[in-house]
Amino acid sequence: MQKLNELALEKAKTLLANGTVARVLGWKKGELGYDLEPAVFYSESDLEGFIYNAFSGANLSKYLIEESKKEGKVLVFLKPCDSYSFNQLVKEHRIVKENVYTVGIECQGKLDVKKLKEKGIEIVDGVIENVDDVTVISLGKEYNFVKEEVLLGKCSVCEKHLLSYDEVISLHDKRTPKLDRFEIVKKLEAMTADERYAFWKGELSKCIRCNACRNVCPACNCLKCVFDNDASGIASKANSDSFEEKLFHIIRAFHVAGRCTDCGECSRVCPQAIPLHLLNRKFISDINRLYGEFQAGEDDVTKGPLTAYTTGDAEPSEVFGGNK
Amino acid sequence: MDKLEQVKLVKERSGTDARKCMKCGKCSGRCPAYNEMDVKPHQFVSYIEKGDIDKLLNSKSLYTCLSCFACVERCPRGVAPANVIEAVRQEVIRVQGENKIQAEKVPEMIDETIPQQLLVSMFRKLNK
Amino acid sequence: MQEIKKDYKPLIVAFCCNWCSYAGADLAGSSRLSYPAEVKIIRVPCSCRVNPTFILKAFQRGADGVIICGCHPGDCHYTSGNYFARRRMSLLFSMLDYLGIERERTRVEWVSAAEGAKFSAVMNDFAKTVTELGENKRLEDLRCKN
Amino acid sequence: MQRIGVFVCWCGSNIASTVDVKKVAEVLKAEPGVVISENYQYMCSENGQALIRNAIKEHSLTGIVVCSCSPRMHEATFRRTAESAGLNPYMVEIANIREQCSWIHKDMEEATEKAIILGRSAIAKLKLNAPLTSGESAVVKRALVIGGGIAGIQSALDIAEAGFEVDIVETSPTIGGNMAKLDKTFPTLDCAACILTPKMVDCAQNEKIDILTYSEVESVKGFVGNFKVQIRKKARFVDEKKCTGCGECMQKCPSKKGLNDFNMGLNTRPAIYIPFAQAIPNVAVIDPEQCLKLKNGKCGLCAMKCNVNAIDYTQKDEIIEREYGAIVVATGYKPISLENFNEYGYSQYKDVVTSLELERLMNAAGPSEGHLVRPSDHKEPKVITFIQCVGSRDTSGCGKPYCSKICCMYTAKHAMLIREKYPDTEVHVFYIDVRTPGKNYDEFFRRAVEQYGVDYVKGMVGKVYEENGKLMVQGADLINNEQVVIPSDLVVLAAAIEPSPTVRKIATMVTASIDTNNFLTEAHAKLRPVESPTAGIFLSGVCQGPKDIPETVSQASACAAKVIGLLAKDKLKCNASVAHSDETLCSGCSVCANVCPYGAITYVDKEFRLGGGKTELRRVASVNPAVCQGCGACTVTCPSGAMDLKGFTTGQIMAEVDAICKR
Repeated sequence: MQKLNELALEKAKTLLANGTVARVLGWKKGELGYDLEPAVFYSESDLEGFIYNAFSGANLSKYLIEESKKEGKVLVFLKPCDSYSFNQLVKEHRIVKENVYTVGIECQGKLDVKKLKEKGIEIVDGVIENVDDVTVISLGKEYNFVKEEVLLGKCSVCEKHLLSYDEVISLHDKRTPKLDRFEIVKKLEAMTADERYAFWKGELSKCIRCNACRNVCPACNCLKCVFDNDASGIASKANSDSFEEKLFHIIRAFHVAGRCTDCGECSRVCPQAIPLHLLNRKFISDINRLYGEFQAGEDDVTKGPLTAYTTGDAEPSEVFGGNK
Repeated sequence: MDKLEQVKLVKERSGTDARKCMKCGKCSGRCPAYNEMDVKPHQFVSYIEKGDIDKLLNSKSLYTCLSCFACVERCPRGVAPANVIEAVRQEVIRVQGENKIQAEKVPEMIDETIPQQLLVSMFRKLNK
Repeated sequence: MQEIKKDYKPLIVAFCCNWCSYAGADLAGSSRLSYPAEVKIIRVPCSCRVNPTFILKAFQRGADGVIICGCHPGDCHYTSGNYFARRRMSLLFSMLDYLGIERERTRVEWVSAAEGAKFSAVMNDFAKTVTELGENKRLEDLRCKN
Repeated sequence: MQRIGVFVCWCGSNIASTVDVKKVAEVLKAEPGVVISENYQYMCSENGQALIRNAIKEHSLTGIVVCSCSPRMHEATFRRTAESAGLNPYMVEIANIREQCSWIHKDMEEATEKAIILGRSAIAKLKLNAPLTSGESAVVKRALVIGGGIAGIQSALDIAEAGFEVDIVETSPTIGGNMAKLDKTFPTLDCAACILTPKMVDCAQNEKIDILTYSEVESVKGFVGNFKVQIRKKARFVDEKKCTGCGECMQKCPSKKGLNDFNMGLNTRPAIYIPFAQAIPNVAVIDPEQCLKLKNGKCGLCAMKCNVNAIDYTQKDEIIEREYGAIVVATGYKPISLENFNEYGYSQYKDVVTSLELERLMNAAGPSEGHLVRPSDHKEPKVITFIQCVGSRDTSGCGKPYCSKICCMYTAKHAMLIREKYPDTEVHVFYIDVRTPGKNYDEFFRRAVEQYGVDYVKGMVGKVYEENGKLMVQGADLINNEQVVIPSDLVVLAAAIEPSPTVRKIATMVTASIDTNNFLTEAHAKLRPVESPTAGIFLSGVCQGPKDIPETVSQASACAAKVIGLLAKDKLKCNASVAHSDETLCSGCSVCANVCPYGAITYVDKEFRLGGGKTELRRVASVNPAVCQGCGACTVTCPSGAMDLKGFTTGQIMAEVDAICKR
């Protein structure tokens, strides 16, 4: 997998040098080995900080909203899941597609830092990645894990494949997920209403309204969020009471319903580890069930399920999927 | 029993809303036993609506109605005269506790032209 | 099931589209077909004007039930508004159910301008259902600061 | 600071008997922003309106709340009142305390409390109202009439008479509708053809009228004043301009077994035909299902015979696109199918006919040339029995719950005509009620009984069966309290009428509301009986409800007057309650255009200043206020809340929710 990093770096250098692109959007090394962050690189010397490895989980597509507006082309590396967000943003006219040079890059799932910490790994010196397992080097010691143990939740169920790009860097076939994407949604649906209520009350009451989920979400790309807009009637900076959490998260999920590509960034960045993607996935599962399979971002033209209808759609009284 | 109570009971038991009747008489126009009846099908509906139950309790129509339900079938307003008749009949049988047909008399009543079903239905209808 | 206070009266917000359901409510009125005073109607041009935030806000402010009424599918004054509303409300209600909020507290009904009797019947039934559910504890709990 | 006036109406005792109007006025006076609160017996009366006008001027009000009847009733009235006192008409809110309060609640305390809450909610909304101005749109000076029966014909003639162009679209090959099939008309007994055909000719000769027969409305887009309509002109395989209507082709056509629709299928017609002698246009049409040439390419006799080369087997359907300012729906009716009424033997016995079939049997231009004979053996019937209310007033699900209105009169007419022409014929009529309100109507019916000796039997028929070549009509005679059986030669069923089956499709196209019986709904049963609630759509004839010819013609003319009133305007005020996009919030994501049914939303690149002399080109939504109808679908689909609906803003509705939910 180390090879991918080299190829990506090589590609970035070449395209910068021959003037195809003016800058590169990628991941930058952090202090602790696992804390990579999205960054823009303007020159070969800048690119020294570039890295693509098992910690490059961040979805770069949202940064293109700003980057694609600027002079000259931008090179972006897109993992399979990122590319769905990219398409969706192109569909919504938020990215100037002509200004972007897309390079699809192989991804066998990224690691969840929270899970590593649970296993006692605080500092990462290096990582050796294979398709089905991974070895993390920490303070001179090697730890080997089966992927399922340490993958980000979003990666362990990822079925996304590489869409069309200007170029592709890929060496292996993508691993097939061993878990069902909707398993937990189904489990929740099978609970009684009381159990579900207790579950969500427990989860959502952890919310500190840091807005990380909103800030990272590629579908949350409004110029000004309704929660920041006094005229919306629901503006709030913090949760004044615990209902607000629900209001915030339901509305956020509703606003991205039919547009959410299930990239899972919301849950990845949540400092309180709230499984926010389960809200989005509920909408996705309902949409698939009621209106036919739909994957947002699969292309950049198809109308979303909430801006379309058929005359024979199910009635709201008959749509409940779960237990009572 | 109180008369009013009895009327209410018959109305309830018949499950029919006599007020829906628009007095067209189609039930009586259709009835195959019309000529055998002293109180006609449409009058059952009319009397029960007016609360005049005595005429119905003493009517011989209770035993001449064939329960063929032609009146119910064809009523344009969804009223069911035969159900009223049946409800009154129940009332009479319950009050008097006397069977209007005896099993031993059946053989002599058998007639080639009468369908077997009719006898069975009559037996069910006129006995407790 | 929680215990219901003796003289408990729920608070019900009904969003009615101007062309069919609001007119249906008017017809219920002119036909003197009563329904509980707890039902308060908010007029919107079309069921597709009903934003999920209105519904959540109503619950947050203390409503015990929210009902959305629109023209029958196919009869929308604006051709397609109720079709969009139908999808939106389907997903929203399913989500509320997923969060463990009683599904009987929300409802969509199609009531035409000619269906005064239906309007009254629907409101009576909905008010009865919500009364039986009792106070909106699930959301009231959430409203309490602790 | 807002200065709000509250005006509580008693509506005589309609509101005041269940709502303590004085208390409502008093309590609402204490609401912040309210400077005056009055109550009055009839706010909508001249005095009531004067009270409002004076208060607006005297207290310099910035907005008013009227607690009264439904806004659907008097919102427009009070807006005009406000406007005449110098207030923007959209600074008016109505609290509906009659239909949605006093009329449905009995308890005074409860109703008063609710009225106060509804008042508060209106005040809360009003505080966020903004003065609105409506845009203007031009009016296309042309009307479309859908349906070419007497209703459509009369509306079209009246509209054309006023100088406006009008198109009649008719599905069948000729105009004339059901009335053209009738023999005589009540209560004067003049012949239908004598009064209808001159009108049909007038239509054909009027330069302002374009008749499109054998055509159907395919789609309707747009809005009042600016409808865009696609009309499918079905292939008739005959060039309308060339055909002279000589009828030679009909003589020669070898395929003569088609059922003659015009004669209610009582006889046959050739594959190429002119429906009847006075058809307008008097042009042949080929039935493609029946024509040998079109079916298997072998024949072509009519083309050979035609002197003017009018036959064109290659003709295709043609789509015509036209623009109209107003649309008249005049789609008429048809008798119901009698499959649910087997007891009358309609499907079993040839001599059980419907009244419309009898019209053809008695019509001089009908299959028996006006000689009344029974269909089975062409013999003169000696005993004729009529059965009324076949499928009318039927709530059992077999028929229609309403009274078809015309049957009592036409049955009396039939009975009378038969007794007049064939005095030795015995005529019986089974009836439930005889309903003959109208000028000279009851007199007409009594003449049938008193002068012509028609036997009216109060009661319904239970069944019709055949015995010894006679149709035995068994029914109840409720007056004599006996069951009667009348051996008859001909039985005539007064079948209920129902709206034409095309009406539902048309209603959907023009977004007009329709009731459970498929009759189009009028904007107001008493005050706006010829208009649909959808602006620019007008109702003429039976499509709105059962009615006879005199009534249909009156309504058709009333409808025309409304159309003329609309077309006479050069500009129409548009709906002021339109969507509007806040460009500072809009990110141009384009979801809103996906849900707009009118295509009112477009996207433009607009330059925005970023500060520091920098600018940015951004894609933003822009709403065309002349096209937007104000449904609000876009406002909910917009994630950023940039799109809002004037008059029903998110803030306003939220304020109403707040006011209602405040405990």
